[in-house]
Amino acid sequence: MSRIFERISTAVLEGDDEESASLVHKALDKGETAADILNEGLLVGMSEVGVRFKAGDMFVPEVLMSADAMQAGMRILRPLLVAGGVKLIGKVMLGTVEGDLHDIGKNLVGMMCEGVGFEVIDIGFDVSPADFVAAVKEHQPDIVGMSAMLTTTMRAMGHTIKALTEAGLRDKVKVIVGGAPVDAAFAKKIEADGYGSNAPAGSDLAKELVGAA
Amino acid sequence: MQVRKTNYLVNATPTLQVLTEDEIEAIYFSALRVLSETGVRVYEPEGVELAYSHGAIVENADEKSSLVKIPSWMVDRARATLPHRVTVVGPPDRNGKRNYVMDLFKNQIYYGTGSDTPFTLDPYTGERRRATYKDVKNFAKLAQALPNIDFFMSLGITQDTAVGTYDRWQYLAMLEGTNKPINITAVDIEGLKDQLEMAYIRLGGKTEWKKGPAFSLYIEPVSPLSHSEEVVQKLLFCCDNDIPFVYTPCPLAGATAPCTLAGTAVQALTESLFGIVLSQLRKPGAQVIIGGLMSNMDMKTSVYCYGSPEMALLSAAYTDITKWLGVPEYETAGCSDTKLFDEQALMEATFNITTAGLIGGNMIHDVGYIEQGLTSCPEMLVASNEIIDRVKRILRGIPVTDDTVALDVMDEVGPGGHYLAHDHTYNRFKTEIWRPTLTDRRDYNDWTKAGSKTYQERVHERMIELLEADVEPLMDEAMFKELHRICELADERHKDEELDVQMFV
Amino acid sequence: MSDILETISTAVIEGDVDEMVDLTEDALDEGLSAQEILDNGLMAGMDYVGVEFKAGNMFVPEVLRSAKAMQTAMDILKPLLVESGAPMVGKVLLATVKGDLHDIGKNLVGMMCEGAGFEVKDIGKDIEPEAFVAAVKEFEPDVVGMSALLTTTMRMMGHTIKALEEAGLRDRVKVMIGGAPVTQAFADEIGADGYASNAATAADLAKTFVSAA
Amino acid sequence: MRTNYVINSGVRFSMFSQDQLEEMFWGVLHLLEYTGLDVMHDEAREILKGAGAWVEGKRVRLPSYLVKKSLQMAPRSFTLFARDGNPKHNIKIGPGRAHFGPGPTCTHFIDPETMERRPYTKADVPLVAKMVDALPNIDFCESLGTVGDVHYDLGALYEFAGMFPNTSKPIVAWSYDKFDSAGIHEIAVAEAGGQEAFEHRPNYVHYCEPLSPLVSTFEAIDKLIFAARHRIPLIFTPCPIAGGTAPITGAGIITQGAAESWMGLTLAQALQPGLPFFMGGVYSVMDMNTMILAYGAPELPLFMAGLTELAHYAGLPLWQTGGCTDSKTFDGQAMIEGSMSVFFSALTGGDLCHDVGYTESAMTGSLFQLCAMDEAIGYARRITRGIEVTDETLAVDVIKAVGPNGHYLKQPQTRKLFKTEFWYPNLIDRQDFESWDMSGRLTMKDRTIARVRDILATHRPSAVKPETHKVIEKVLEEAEDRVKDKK
Repeated sequence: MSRIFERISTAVLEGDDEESASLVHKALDKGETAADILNEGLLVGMSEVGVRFKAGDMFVPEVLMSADAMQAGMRILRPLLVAGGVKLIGKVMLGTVEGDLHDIGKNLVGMMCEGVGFEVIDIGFDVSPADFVAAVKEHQPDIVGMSAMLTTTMRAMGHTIKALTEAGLRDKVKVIVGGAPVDAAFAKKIEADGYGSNAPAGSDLAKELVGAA
Repeated sequence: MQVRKTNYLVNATPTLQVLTEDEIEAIYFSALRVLSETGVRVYEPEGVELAYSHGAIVENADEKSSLVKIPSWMVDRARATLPHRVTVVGPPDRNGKRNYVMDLFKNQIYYGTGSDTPFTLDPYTGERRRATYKDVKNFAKLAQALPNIDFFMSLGITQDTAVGTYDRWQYLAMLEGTNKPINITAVDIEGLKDQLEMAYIRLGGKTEWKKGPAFSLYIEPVSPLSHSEEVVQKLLFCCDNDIPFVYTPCPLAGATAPCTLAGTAVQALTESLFGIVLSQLRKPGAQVIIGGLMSNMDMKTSVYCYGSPEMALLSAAYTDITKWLGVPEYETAGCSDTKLFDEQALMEATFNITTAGLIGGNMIHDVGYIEQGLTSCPEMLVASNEIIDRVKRILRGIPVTDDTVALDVMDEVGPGGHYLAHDHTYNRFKTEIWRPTLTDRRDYNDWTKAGSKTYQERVHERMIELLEADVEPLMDEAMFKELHRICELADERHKDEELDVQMFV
Repeated sequence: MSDILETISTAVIEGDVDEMVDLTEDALDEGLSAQEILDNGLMAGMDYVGVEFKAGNMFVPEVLRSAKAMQTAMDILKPLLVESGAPMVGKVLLATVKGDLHDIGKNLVGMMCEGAGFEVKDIGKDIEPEAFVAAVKEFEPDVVGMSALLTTTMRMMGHTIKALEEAGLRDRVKVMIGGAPVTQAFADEIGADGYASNAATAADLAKTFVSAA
Repeated sequence: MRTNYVINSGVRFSMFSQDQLEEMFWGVLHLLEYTGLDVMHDEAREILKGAGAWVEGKRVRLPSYLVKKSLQMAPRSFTLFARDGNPKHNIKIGPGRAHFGPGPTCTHFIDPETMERRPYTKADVPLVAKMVDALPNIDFCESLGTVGDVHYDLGALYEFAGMFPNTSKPIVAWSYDKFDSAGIHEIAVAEAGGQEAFEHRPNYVHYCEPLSPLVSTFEAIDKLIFAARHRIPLIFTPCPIAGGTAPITGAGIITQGAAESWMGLTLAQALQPGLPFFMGGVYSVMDMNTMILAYGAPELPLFMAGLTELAHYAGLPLWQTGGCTDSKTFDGQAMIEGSMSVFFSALTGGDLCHDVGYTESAMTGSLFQLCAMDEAIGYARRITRGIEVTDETLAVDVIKAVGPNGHYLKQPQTRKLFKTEFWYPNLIDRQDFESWDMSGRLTMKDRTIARVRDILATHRPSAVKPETHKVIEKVLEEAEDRVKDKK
């Protein structure tokens, strides 16, 4: 493996976004392809981050710094990858459902998804089913992630899925759900495609659903 | 002659202080800065208008919300009418007596349960599952039987009743099990109205409510600095209807609040102060209790810690602040991050129950919580009752008098003697020595002979015993039917909502 | 049961030391025999105390008070019982062994034994094997109880038993031992007749010794 | 800038007012002056008499000026040193600092492999020392048991010989008599590099226990004299039982126990002015039903907290008690009782808190209890550290930067402080339910067992000097020789 890739993955691991961006530029100058930089540099770093986090050796703020470093590189690479016809891992759209203002969990999932290479669109909190539908039409995500903190607002997840079905969009996206009162049984009941019990589980699930796991 | 002591200060109990008055002031004035310079976001036009018309600055309005900045003088004015004491009185027993009074003011402690966990551990199988009406009733029955549980909150969301109306059913389940003061939750204003009507019926009229409200309402603004439509509506309704309410944000240090504990306290206070200002504008003298649930995000697992030392410490610090402010405090204790009733549950509960008792937090809730507040555990409630009892022994302190210093007794017994048969011992052993109920102090032989039961096993047995005990119904059939009718009518109104009924079972 | 006996047993249970002399005299005046008063008044009360204590409803200071009440009556009854030739429950000799000044446990055993109707001779603490032998000769107890709180002084129990053997007294007494570091295994090893893990069991053990004898 | 204000460094806990402390202090002096103690040691009575005490037979009464003079001579602040010079293992005794360690003399031990309760043996000593050496919140070492498989007279010596090479944290040495004490001292001095070096940097503390009520036993005094003459920091710690060997009231037991300690103090200071001296020790109640000395009773932390304040009022460091339980097994009761007592120890800043790891009312030592209490101490220390209030921590600017509905996860302040502001547990589990479920549904007991076994398998304490090993062998040989004729 090229030395530059190792340095990129180290920059990601250390959460150094400036270093990561400048190394990506340097790699491109050296003639490395965007796809190689992504796969052998950035993603290698992030997968080590994932391993360390799960082992309890890295902490949330550090993971988020790494995700930032990854994104700093991705911002440079994304246009090149698109131009080169390389298929990106995918797009995740996230929102907290109608009636619910709690969005720290959703924010975390977003950052974790960015960390594994997704493009993330966050449509905020207190999002009505109709707004979800409109946003899916606009952004055409691969994954729709919904979050709810209350049992009373949980049901809005069901309503949103129903709205997607009625708009004929349900087949075009995978729907994942999460939040304190949610569990796998509920996800199944409202016919979501998956449930994540915490933020890393959410991003793992997203990867799995786009076939990148 | 025996002269009585004069000019002599006594620590009547052990004392604990997290923050000095100077530190409290530093936090308070910081909160005033945040409230006036950063402001809070309010999602209820009536609340925005109320604040605006009394001097608040309103900016950055969008279709849903406005940024409201409160000048410090408005806080000073609100504090002038803010009650220092709030009282909640449980419903009457069969003889018409309202025995359980929660009198909340500086340094008074009352322990109670937490509310609305989606899950519960089944009392018989220990399996984690969605909570039901029966569970809430069971928990209320346990709380009723446990002498150190002073108020009740629904240890479980009733999820075998309709989602849109669960709060009425939950209140009914609670009323079936206990006549201790209750801290309710409400789905929305309609749910709150229904529950208030139920309370009037249970008490025998609105006048009884005025003599002493039978419940308080739990209201939770969202951190950071956000006050939703429903939250503000509930607050205004409570002011209008003499309902005491708990205005308690749940900031999470490092995630929805600053990583520093002092910063988290500043933000929480800002959020609570907004509730205080709004309530006193709506109705001077409106009864507010502020909290409360402040903790840190565990940066390894990203969970909201309910058992961390930071939670206990922040709660205690906030109690110092509320004492200075002169407003009753909604403390937190008796809870853990464990997933089952194990050693961890009891270690964490011991620390937070002790801290809350020492600091003198008023309405100490969440007894019975495990798993970051997502699951209720009946054994945890029963065990905490005994831990609270232990702490109360310590809180009685060490009186220093001629009688307790006992120089004469020591002289009488002398070197090498003993005190077992002395009157000084005989007359005091029942009050001086705490007597356990679940704790085992037998020697190894006797303990082995009795089956080598662990603490958890003994607690489980005791819990089942309490659960299966025959008790008189707390209200007569007619009243129960009347209350039941309100719940049914609510269901009737919501019957067309999708995914509402039988959502989980 | 006659009223006066019931009153006596209640007074024992309540530890009413002050009343005991009057009550005992009254009972004798009524023509009851010392034996009757002992069996159906005092012992009936103490039996109840024993049951309640084991059930956790009575406490050490109360039991001691009851034992004291019983002893107060016994001071009157004893000469009469001796006169009538009625057999006493038995005699217990107690001491803490040489080198050990801890005697709270032994004191407790003594008071519990008194409560069970024994005549108790406490020869104190730091007692040499030779002093034990002398006391056994003088007092002629049925049961000898030894206590030690330290592992270093425990072995003095063995030495004392040996001294009793050498003096030819071992067969005339039952030896029971106790104290924090003592175990049944140790009791077996040094040839004691029994081991008690606490004061209440010690009194029970002493009773089984004399009833078996 | 803000001026003229007061902050708390750590939380503030207090049992008594100054008036109450003063009253109790004079109560102790009164007891020593009027009732006095029986001192069962001829030489000690002579020394005390020479210092100004009134002696009448065995009874010794101390005029209060003498006790006050002795209190003044004893230091409040000093350092106990790690034998290997590791500064992290030093213990700085002084205001506001609580330290923790195990206790001595349990007859039984929980076998780390089988989890069975069995007699404590020589082979267990190094295990205890290793655990102490590895656990971050355990500061000093005791053996957690009485060695049962060596000659009765030599248990204490074998304990020290087993502990000393296996931890560099300061040791508290218990002994039967002055012969043990001499052997122990020889080992410690060898490692320190001579008596004078030892006096400058003492690496162990000597422990003696008088008898309640109000008796200074021969052995306790004999050992005290040895320690004082060799300038070994000293713990003089009675174990009064409220309602049994002491008054049932808190103020009464504290007064009596303090008098018992201060008789030792007066003697020690008469022999060796300025000798570091800890008063102690285990103050609890007798359970009036089971008749045990309750190591898990709430009165224990209560009495100990009161005693700590009295000690500090008098200017002495305290030998505290905590982390112990009446439970017979590793269960919730053990956690409740142990956690509560270490918490109060930490709150009062009682200087050396011992008996961490005791179960079954001090009858059985347990590494599992010790390990779990290490967690509880960590927890307690986070609480007692309190909340730092400064312009930076008040974070008004950070709150402003984040604003309503934002989050703090990426704030530079969060990144800078999240490791120090929050405590991270070793045994407490904070996973969400699904993660916990998938990782094997372990209880805290399971995790504690795993941690104990992991430490025993992997931890390597620093070594003692090679010559110290030789001294240890020599001391043990000589001791065996001394007792070989005794049965």
